[in-house]
Amino acid sequence: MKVHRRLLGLAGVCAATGGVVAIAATQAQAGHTRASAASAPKQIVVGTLYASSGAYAADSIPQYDGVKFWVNQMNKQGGVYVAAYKKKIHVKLVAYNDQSSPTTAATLYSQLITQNHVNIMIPDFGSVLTAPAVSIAQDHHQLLFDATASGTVFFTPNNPYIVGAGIRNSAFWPDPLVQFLVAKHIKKIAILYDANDFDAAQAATLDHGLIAHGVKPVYYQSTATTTTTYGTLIDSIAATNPQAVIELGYNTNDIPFLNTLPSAGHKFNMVFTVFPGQLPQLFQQQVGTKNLGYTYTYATPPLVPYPKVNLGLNTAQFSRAFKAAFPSQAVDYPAMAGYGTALIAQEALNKATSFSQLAMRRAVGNASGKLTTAIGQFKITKDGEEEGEFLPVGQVFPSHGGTAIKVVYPTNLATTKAKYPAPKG
Amino acid sequence: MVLYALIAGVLIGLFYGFAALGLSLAFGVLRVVNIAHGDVIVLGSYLAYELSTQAHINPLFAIPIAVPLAVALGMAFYRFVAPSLGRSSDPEMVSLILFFGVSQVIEALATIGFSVNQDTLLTGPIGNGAVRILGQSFPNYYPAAAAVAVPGALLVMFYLYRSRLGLATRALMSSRADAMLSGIDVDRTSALSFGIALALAASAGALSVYVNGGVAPTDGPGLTTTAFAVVVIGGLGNPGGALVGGLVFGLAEQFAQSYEPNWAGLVPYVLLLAVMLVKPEGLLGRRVRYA
Amino acid sequence: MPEGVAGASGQRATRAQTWRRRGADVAAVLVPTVLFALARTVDSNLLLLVTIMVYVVLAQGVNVIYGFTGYLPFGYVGFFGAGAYGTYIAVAHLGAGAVEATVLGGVCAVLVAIVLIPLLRLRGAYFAIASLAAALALSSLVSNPSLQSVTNGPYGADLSQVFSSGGSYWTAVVIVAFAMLVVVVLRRSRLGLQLRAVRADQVSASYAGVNVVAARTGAWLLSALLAGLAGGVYAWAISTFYPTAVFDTTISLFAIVFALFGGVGTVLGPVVGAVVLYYVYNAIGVNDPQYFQLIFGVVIVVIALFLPGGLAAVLLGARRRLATRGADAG
Amino acid sequence: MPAESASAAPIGEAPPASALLAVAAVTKLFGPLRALDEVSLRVDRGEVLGLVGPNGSGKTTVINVISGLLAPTSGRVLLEGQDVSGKAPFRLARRGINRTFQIPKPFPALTARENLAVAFHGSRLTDAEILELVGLGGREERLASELTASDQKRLDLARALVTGPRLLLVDELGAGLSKTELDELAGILRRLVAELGMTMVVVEHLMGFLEQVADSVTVLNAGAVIFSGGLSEALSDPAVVKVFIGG
Repeated sequence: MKVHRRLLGLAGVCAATGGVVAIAATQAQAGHTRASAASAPKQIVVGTLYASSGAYAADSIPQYDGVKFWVNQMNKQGGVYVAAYKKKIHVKLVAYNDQSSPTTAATLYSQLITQNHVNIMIPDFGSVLTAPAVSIAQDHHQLLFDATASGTVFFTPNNPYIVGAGIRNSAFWPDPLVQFLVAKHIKKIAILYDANDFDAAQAATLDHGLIAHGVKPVYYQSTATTTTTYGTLIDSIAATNPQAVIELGYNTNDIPFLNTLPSAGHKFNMVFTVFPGQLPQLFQQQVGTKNLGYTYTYATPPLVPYPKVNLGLNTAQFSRAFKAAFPSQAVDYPAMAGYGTALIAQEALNKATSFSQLAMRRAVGNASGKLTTAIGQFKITKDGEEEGEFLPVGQVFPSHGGTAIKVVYPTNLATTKAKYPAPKG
Repeated sequence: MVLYALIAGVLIGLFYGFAALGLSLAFGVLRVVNIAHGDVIVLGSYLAYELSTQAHINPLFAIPIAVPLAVALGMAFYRFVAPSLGRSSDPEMVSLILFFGVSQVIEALATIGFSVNQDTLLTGPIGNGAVRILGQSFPNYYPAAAAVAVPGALLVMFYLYRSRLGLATRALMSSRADAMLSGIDVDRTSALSFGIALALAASAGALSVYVNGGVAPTDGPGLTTTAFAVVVIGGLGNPGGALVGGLVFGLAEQFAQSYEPNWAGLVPYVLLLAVMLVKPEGLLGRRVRYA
Repeated sequence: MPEGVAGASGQRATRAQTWRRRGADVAAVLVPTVLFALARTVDSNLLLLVTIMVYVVLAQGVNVIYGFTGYLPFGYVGFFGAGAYGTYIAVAHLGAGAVEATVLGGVCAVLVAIVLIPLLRLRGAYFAIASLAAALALSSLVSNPSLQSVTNGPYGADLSQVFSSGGSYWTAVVIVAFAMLVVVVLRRSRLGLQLRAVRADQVSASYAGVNVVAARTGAWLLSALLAGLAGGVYAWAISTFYPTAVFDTTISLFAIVFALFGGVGTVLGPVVGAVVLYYVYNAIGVNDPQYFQLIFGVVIVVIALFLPGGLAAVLLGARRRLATRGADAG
Repeated sequence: MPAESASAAPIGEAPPASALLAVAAVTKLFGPLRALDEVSLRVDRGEVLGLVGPNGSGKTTVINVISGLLAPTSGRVLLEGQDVSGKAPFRLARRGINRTFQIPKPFPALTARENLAVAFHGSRLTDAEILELVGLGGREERLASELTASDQKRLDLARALVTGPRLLLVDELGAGLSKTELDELAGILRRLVAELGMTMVVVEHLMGFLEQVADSVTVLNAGAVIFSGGLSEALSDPAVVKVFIGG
């Protein structure tokens, strides 16, 4: 028995040693290439993660495509201009698949920083998958160009290594929606939200915003993010006789919610969900014109076009070029957010006078308020949190063979008047 | 609200019961817990989805297609693993690990074969309209699911209590050794039962694609947990118990959604734990499964 | 259990053998610890190393509960999450330092395990699924908006004020050493012997005067402690996380497969399983996860059907065959 | 425990000081089946009681109830006048009641020595002495799974002895053994009584074996006691003869 155990021990030690030696070898190699490129890098390494499966795949893949699109654009033009070296340098994209797992994402972020020595780092979609990057990046003094994470906990005065370059914190999203509800004198409002950071933050803003205007929601409840059957929930919402029903979920919640609504036998004057505006093709395919028609959502680019930009392509140009580059991929908000985020990284490289992460952070800070890209104005707070962006209220209108989302509020951006109450039948 | 939750609870509960029937049967006959049960449901859902979107056939036709396929696959699989399980000193634990692996394989294959995103069917099994019951309006797939689940469960009961093979199956359920001594072809009966168990799971898949708002490759483990909760509530290895368990589960879930949606997510797990600890043989069960 | 194949020597243990056995025990604790301590000099991806250490500890935890008692905990991640959130609560509400908070994370997991002691009345699949249900319930509880004042609910936990990659790394090394020590001591201890007896035959063990319930409870709490410490140090190492991240059922899956692959009931099997498979996963899995999952699934099926003892049994079997052949030749 | 069943059996009320074990009006139901029907027994210190009866008469159930594997439906088990009915086997093992099994189940993956090491130690003898006593000397390092059926019985006995029982319940020790093996084991049991002053209840079919060890016998039929007394009287008792021969 003892002999066996010793043998087993030996085998274990051998395996572990083998592993360590193998890593050491690759490490030495990596260190070597890095040393020889100390003065002017041969390439700018952009690192990102994506999720090919799991809860975030639907949003993560387009975001990744948006980044890929930017990399191809740059390389077609002979590389990205790096002010620190006063020349264009080829861009190399390193991307790993985290399968929507935060644990896997954590080690991969660490890998991007410590093994691939990326120059530009764009974390994966959403707060849950960005969270594991924040402290590691800060520890390694690596600037994160945050595309779609909206958690407020990420942005603190003592951490200069994260900058919101894409989507604004979801807590700010409902501001125009509150204004719209107040303007329409809608008093009886039901809010159903999922118990996750993204949705709970929106719900809290809505609730506080409405109460500030003297409107107390008649129904304000959370449900598990895994909820997929909505019949009974809709029935108990209907029991409070709301004029407007606002469901804040992920696309996997919004879709069954919208699909169950008509058959639950209640017709509400206004129904609002989060994702149709961001993933219109997906919703058209999975919900369809009939159930989607006349509901409301956040209108995001490309629904809200920014024709005048001073960095990169404008919204319409991007839509065309992206469609040509990725024919099977819809032009949606996560794709644009990926592209828009990469543009902010481009600005950092274009302007930073020294090739360091902090210099890039300063360059980005200087650009705040002065840039407009395909996803709108770029403006950040001192802590690096995005505050320039604004999500108007959109409404889904049936149009020939499908649906079109039009901005109905605020009035200065509106392309049509809201059809309120929604037509019956 | 009470009436709505009550009717929805019964209709969805019947579906849950049907979805759990195969798990119960497999346990009753083979004493194995098929951890991949939910993944087989997912495969059934994909079959229904593909039929509807590619061939424009009513997705419920997935059931007659899936049944012979699942029976054949189940029987073959049983023949493949039975010798190894028979040799094992702890077949229940080994089967648990085995099906855990099978579940991973199915999930991986589903991810490779189908999209990673959730797929939703736009048209219901009987058109798109709502169905009114006692003045309440429901998505038509609620009653449709119940309408498939009840005859499906009756068919299983008929098989078990009115056919020769069913008699052999029940003999096997009560004592494997005695069944063998009575000249029952234990292997063939077991293989067939496992096949039927898979067929039931796949059939439930054609309904699950509606009731659960769509299908995604990663849905399997959640469905297994739900099915397990249902059979534990009703009593494992007792097909009638599965339906009762389904009803209890469905009603508890729907009433929680109605009155305490914040905590509704906890209901299935708490119910499962409570039944296991307080009445471990299930509401209708006889067997004790204490350590 | 691999002991089942051990040799049939008729002699008593000699003194030399006793010393050799002690040496092997010390080596089993020291070698993995020292290798992990040195690993940082060759691999700068500290978080990867911490993650592997966390899985080593989790695999050992599964070893303690499954390898020694036969209880397969599908919901093992519940203790991991409890440890992570215990650590968060200790830092955020009690103002504890990171190391103390990690220890409190372990304590928190043990408290959860105490509440869940009744689950040990169940066996086999019932226990496996009940533990999963308990983990899912805990996850649902932690992320409930009503508990925002305690757990920060859905908004996630933030420990960045105590973040220290070096600190969490060294703490993880210490926890690995502790986990190895637990398993080595358990194997040598009366409790370990009793647990093996209970696993072999509960009734005989009972008549040997073994308090079956107490012995199992001991293993259950130890196993929870290991997972809680792992969760605590992991929380510290990533410092910003949401409930879904630390209650991810894949964590249970990995821990169980690593332990089974290496061989449960052995001291080094789970370590080798975790290190080898996680490196493979990190090298291949991340770019073709579906194919990796496929391979993973097939490995589990093969282990279940053909290799119940895992890698350890294969190595021991090979050695035995060699020895037999050697003996024949000699 | 219902008081009336205890009072129905005077033996349970005031057991004489010498009675080590008293079983007082124990009834055990398995569903509708009455496995034991008000069974009362008394075993004095140093006595060896043989328990006989046809298959299914409840012999092993009596052992199971005394040793704590089954809780009686009614009635009491008293050890030195203290009620121990329904206590967990491990507690009884620590209080001095232990047993062997008809089909022994030693821990197969442990060596003979480890099989004893795992147990609660209440005996004055060392493990080595006990192994020597049961005739397993020299096979200490064998895995239990590698022992012969007869040696497994010896190991089972040794396992029980390690806990230092005052009362040893021996369940069908002779089943499946050869005559020589049987005589050896009978010799061991006699030594236990003679040298360690052990008290025993021995369930056995084989009258030859009982003749070697038992002081008196109790005969069970269909869950009820039909005879108590000396072995030779039992063999001439008409009720006993009817059960065994007239069947």
